[in-house]
Amino acid sequence: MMDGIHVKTTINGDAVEYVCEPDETLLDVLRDRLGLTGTKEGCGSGDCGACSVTVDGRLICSCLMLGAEAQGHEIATIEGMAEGGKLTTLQQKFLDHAGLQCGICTPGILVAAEALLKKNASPTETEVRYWLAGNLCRCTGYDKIIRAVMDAASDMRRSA
Amino acid sequence: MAQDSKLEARERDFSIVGTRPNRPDGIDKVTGKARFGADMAAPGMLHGLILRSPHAHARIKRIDTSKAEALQGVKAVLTSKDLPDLTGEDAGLKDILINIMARGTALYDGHAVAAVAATSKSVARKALSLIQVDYEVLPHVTDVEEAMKPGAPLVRSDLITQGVEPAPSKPSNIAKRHEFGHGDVSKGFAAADAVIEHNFRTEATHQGYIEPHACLANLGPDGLGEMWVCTQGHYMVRGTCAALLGLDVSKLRVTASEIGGGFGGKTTVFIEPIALALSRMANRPVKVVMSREEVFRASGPTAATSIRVKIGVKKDGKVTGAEAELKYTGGAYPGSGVEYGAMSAFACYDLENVKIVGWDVLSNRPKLAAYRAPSAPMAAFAVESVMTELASKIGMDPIDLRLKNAAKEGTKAPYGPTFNRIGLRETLEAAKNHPHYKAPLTKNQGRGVACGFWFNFGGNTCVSMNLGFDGTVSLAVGTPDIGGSRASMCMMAAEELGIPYDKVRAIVADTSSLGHNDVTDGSRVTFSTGLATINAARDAIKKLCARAAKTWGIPEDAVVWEKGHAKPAGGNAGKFEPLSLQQLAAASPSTGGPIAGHYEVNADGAGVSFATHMADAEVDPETGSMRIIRYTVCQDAGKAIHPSYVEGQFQGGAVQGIGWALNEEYIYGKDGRLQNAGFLDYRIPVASDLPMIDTVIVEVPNPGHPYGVRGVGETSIVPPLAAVANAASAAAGVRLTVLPMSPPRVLKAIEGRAG
Amino acid sequence: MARVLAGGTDLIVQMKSGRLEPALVVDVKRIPAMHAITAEGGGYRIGAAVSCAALGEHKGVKSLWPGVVEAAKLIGSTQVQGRATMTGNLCNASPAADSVPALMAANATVRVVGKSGRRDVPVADIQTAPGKTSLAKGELIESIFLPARSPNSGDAYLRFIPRTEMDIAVVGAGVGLTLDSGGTCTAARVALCAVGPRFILVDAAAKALIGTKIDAAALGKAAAAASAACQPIDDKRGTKEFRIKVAGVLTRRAAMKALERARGK
Amino acid sequence: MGAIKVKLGGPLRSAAGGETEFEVEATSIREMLVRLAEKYPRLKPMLDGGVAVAVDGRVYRGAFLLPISPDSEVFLLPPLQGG
Repeated sequence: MMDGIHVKTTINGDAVEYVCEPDETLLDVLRDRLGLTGTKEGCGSGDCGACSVTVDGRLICSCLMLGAEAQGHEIATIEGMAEGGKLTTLQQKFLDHAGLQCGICTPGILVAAEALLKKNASPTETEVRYWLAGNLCRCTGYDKIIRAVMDAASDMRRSA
Repeated sequence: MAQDSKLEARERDFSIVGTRPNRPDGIDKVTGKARFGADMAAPGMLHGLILRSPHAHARIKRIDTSKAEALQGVKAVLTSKDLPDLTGEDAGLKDILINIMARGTALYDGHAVAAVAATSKSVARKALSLIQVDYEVLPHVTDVEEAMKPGAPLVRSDLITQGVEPAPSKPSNIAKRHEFGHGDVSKGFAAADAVIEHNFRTEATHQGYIEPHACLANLGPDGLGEMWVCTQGHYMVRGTCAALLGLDVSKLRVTASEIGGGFGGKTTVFIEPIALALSRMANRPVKVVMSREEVFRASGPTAATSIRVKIGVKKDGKVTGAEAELKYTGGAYPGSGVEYGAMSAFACYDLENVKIVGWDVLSNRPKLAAYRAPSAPMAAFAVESVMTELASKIGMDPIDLRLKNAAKEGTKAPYGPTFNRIGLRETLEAAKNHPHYKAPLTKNQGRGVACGFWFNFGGNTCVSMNLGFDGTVSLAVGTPDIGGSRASMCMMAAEELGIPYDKVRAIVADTSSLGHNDVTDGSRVTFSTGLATINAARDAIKKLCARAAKTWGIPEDAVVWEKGHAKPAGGNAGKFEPLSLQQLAAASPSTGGPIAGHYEVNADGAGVSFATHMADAEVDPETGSMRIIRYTVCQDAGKAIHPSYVEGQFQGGAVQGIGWALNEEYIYGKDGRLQNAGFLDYRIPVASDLPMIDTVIVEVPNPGHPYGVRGVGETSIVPPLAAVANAASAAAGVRLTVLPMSPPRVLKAIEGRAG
Repeated sequence: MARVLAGGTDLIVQMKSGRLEPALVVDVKRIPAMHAITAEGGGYRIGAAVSCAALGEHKGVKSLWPGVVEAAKLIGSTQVQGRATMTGNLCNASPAADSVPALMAANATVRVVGKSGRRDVPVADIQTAPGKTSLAKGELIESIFLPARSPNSGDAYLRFIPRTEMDIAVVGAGVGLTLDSGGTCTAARVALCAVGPRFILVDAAAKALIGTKIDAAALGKAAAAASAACQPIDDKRGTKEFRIKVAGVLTRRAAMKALERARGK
Repeated sequence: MGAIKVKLGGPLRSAAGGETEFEVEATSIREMLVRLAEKYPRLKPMLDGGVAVAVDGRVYRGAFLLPISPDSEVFLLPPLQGG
């Protein structure tokens, strides 16, 4: 066995320390060591987006990053999204539009969609579809997800 | 008795049914709190991993696990010798046993051969690499037509074809012959003005649920066990694991986790008995989670098929004869489900002369599991392609041709029985009247229409409803909620009780807390769990009325239930202020104790369902690339309880069908190994591939359900293969008969088209 | 065996699948210079750790070599672009790497650093076979250099995939063009991916364009030359026959797009 | 008690040598299945393997105590599966 690596990082605004194996992914660290199981594993190869998180604001797949790489960075996961227990507009719109069926892809899609709306407050349907192309959903056919994101964007523009 | 047969669908004003409230599990699912299969841990938990055959067919000469056993941190190593055969005469269970761990022969690439449990994932991985397996590679076959040929490599050495008289004397890969139909097809074809016959092929596809199979199992030396499983049926998991491991059913408590998609693929077991057996060996909890690669190689994809369809029509569009021969292979085990393809193939049509023959064929592929209306989409692809060709041959509108022959109440279905009230015609008319059908198309675009049918069913269902002293209601159901069924159940309970939706909370109870429930499959939950919920509510209402009667000192039958209140039935019953559910619940300790409602049934009368889909496709004629640019689903839901989730089922099924039609396929190499065991090359549709999916909910009530519900989950995947094929064929100017219609196939067909 | 970790989108997958068990992983992202995009001689030097997403946000590179940026932006999903780098795409040495034909069409070079110092190498010389590079033991790529662009030049990259996103290229074609003031092509580079064990710089296709106004006839000749240069295999992603045909189609389309850009449209 | 006409589909039909209709005396689904197996032993293995029974267009997978009468339309089908 290789020696563990000691990592200090920030997750959802909180200082976090852990020891991980050198080849352990950030996804495994989040889920197995830190109990942050809202981030899901659907493929482990960057093809499904269920493990989406942001690192320093940049959207990534946590299955494609080593836990050791998190040193000194700021990680945000689904668990940090509803600040103070209040759902974000985006989360609420997913409920209102029935933008989920089984819900396994939902955390990843919310993290990805939030990253989009921070970058582009008025995305077109096509832009939303291409941005979310890396987030597989097998239940919904995407229709209600796209509607939820578009509607959230529209509400957020109005209240901005 | 079929108690529900007395219940009649009736027109009524619903106050909650038909609205779109937020689902009770919604907040947990948008905040990451919901716990799915892999999200659970236990004290002292070990990690289990499974070693799988790299060969399509091989004799296992020897397995040496000694090095793995010696590795520090390894707590259990399991091979088939640790799983004695307790299946007795149960051939189906025996096949499951063989499938979860190869017994002497690996039957497909990915077949489990050994398993380990260790203190960490990395130790478990290391242990797997230390297990030495000596294989003798055997000849294999993966193609259905090849597997049927005399002299094909035998997948199982002792398989004698059933359903053929006289019974063959030699084994083959053909498990069963099925035949359905009525009338005389040769007479039918003789009377036709136009006859078209085509051969079709479809490759195996996978349900593609995003959550890999996962379970956490704990079994002590006293035979008491607990499991946490992502499954469509935790009672099924309990029963199967208990039977395979020789346990008492009631000593095994199985909890269904939130489930990240199933679509039929989680209606059986793969890793669950292994996790339980490892736990028994190690005397510690063991968690097993499949990798995505394992999901593709070793769970249950669909059949791969070869289908011939021949249909004859009169000039006026009346079908005079219809015939199909279906060959399905569902892996190295009997049970390709070809009979459902055969039964459903022509079920949309009222036919005098129809004959369908189905062949169940074995090959060196993983053991098939159900996938949403199992086996029907491929048959519909073939039949609906020929129907559209016939329409253009006789110069008739494709919807009109279907309307001319559409099955209706009183039609004798090709699989035997006579249909009750059904809604096919209504879906066809909805499609014909939809603006989509009249929208103009441009160059390289084509439109396709197709119909689809699915049986739906009910099954064993048990529901319990408990009233809190504060008048809120907890509802325990035993059917895992895949797509929002807890919301529908709360709606039906609230509707029946006459209380607000948010006063009811539904949970999926574990196997020790509620009686047996069949698997969430066959589009049965809104129908049968809904039916049981309504009746459990009626049972509770009866008790509430009795308490009111007791309170008022009048006979029980002098009390009625209206809008959440017990009331005297009329002037003669006496004059009393109505008592609300809340008041009755609060008073219940002093009127006889807690109030609960129950219902148990083996539900029948699910009501078949039909759909008509329309697709517009656009082809790039230089590359064969095909895009779906518009899509509309018209389906009979009987009665939509929560319309958003009904639409969601329509849309999800349609898009799975689009994927099946265009890009999804199991690709086997010459060595019989699966070449695309990942989401990179098993190409399910991504958001940018698709347009919005329009829906029309048709409501022709099912007489077998108190609210008229028909199952909606499965039918939506039946028409899209054909609807897309018809659209794509129109766009490409050539009939496409092989799925998926991947760009190389389409380009080749375009270049080969006549003229 | 040591491995360089840039974006990790290939390396970590290979490690997890057990295909690769490096004894040492060197994270070059910890070297600040590796993250820089710097203007140099009218072109840009792009650090080896610059993610495709960061590259896509750089207005200068985007306007100078739009074909390169569009190729980089095709690698995987939004999430993958948040980590993946062009240098990693090149060093992973898959012959289907999207960014490489675009870099070849742009005549890009890489700066290799090792024990014996630094050397600049044409992008085309890095990948030698599937999974193999010309880098010596102890060498790594420090940066990619996109040169200055001649006036009236344009580049484009197109790839074919079965879906609209998320697939590996079945065929890819990068084209770079330069026109004179009269609109005649004076220089051209055409590069293909996923049609052979190595990337293919198709000189014959370039020659078919040079000296023409890039009319239909020239485009047809370039397409035919591209098809003729292919040495593809049949695999799960496409057939030989399909790849050969589509290589021609994409070469023509990419050339038309590059032409539009060269004309300033 | 009257004679029930039972029609067969699927492999049952082939196992019955192509015969599609049988008559048995029965008053319930269960009785009908028992009589059918007694009268036509070669059907027994498949009947034991599980069947669905359609009575007057409604498919029953379990409720085998359901009364049936000579004017009922009775069809034996393979057991249904779903996704």
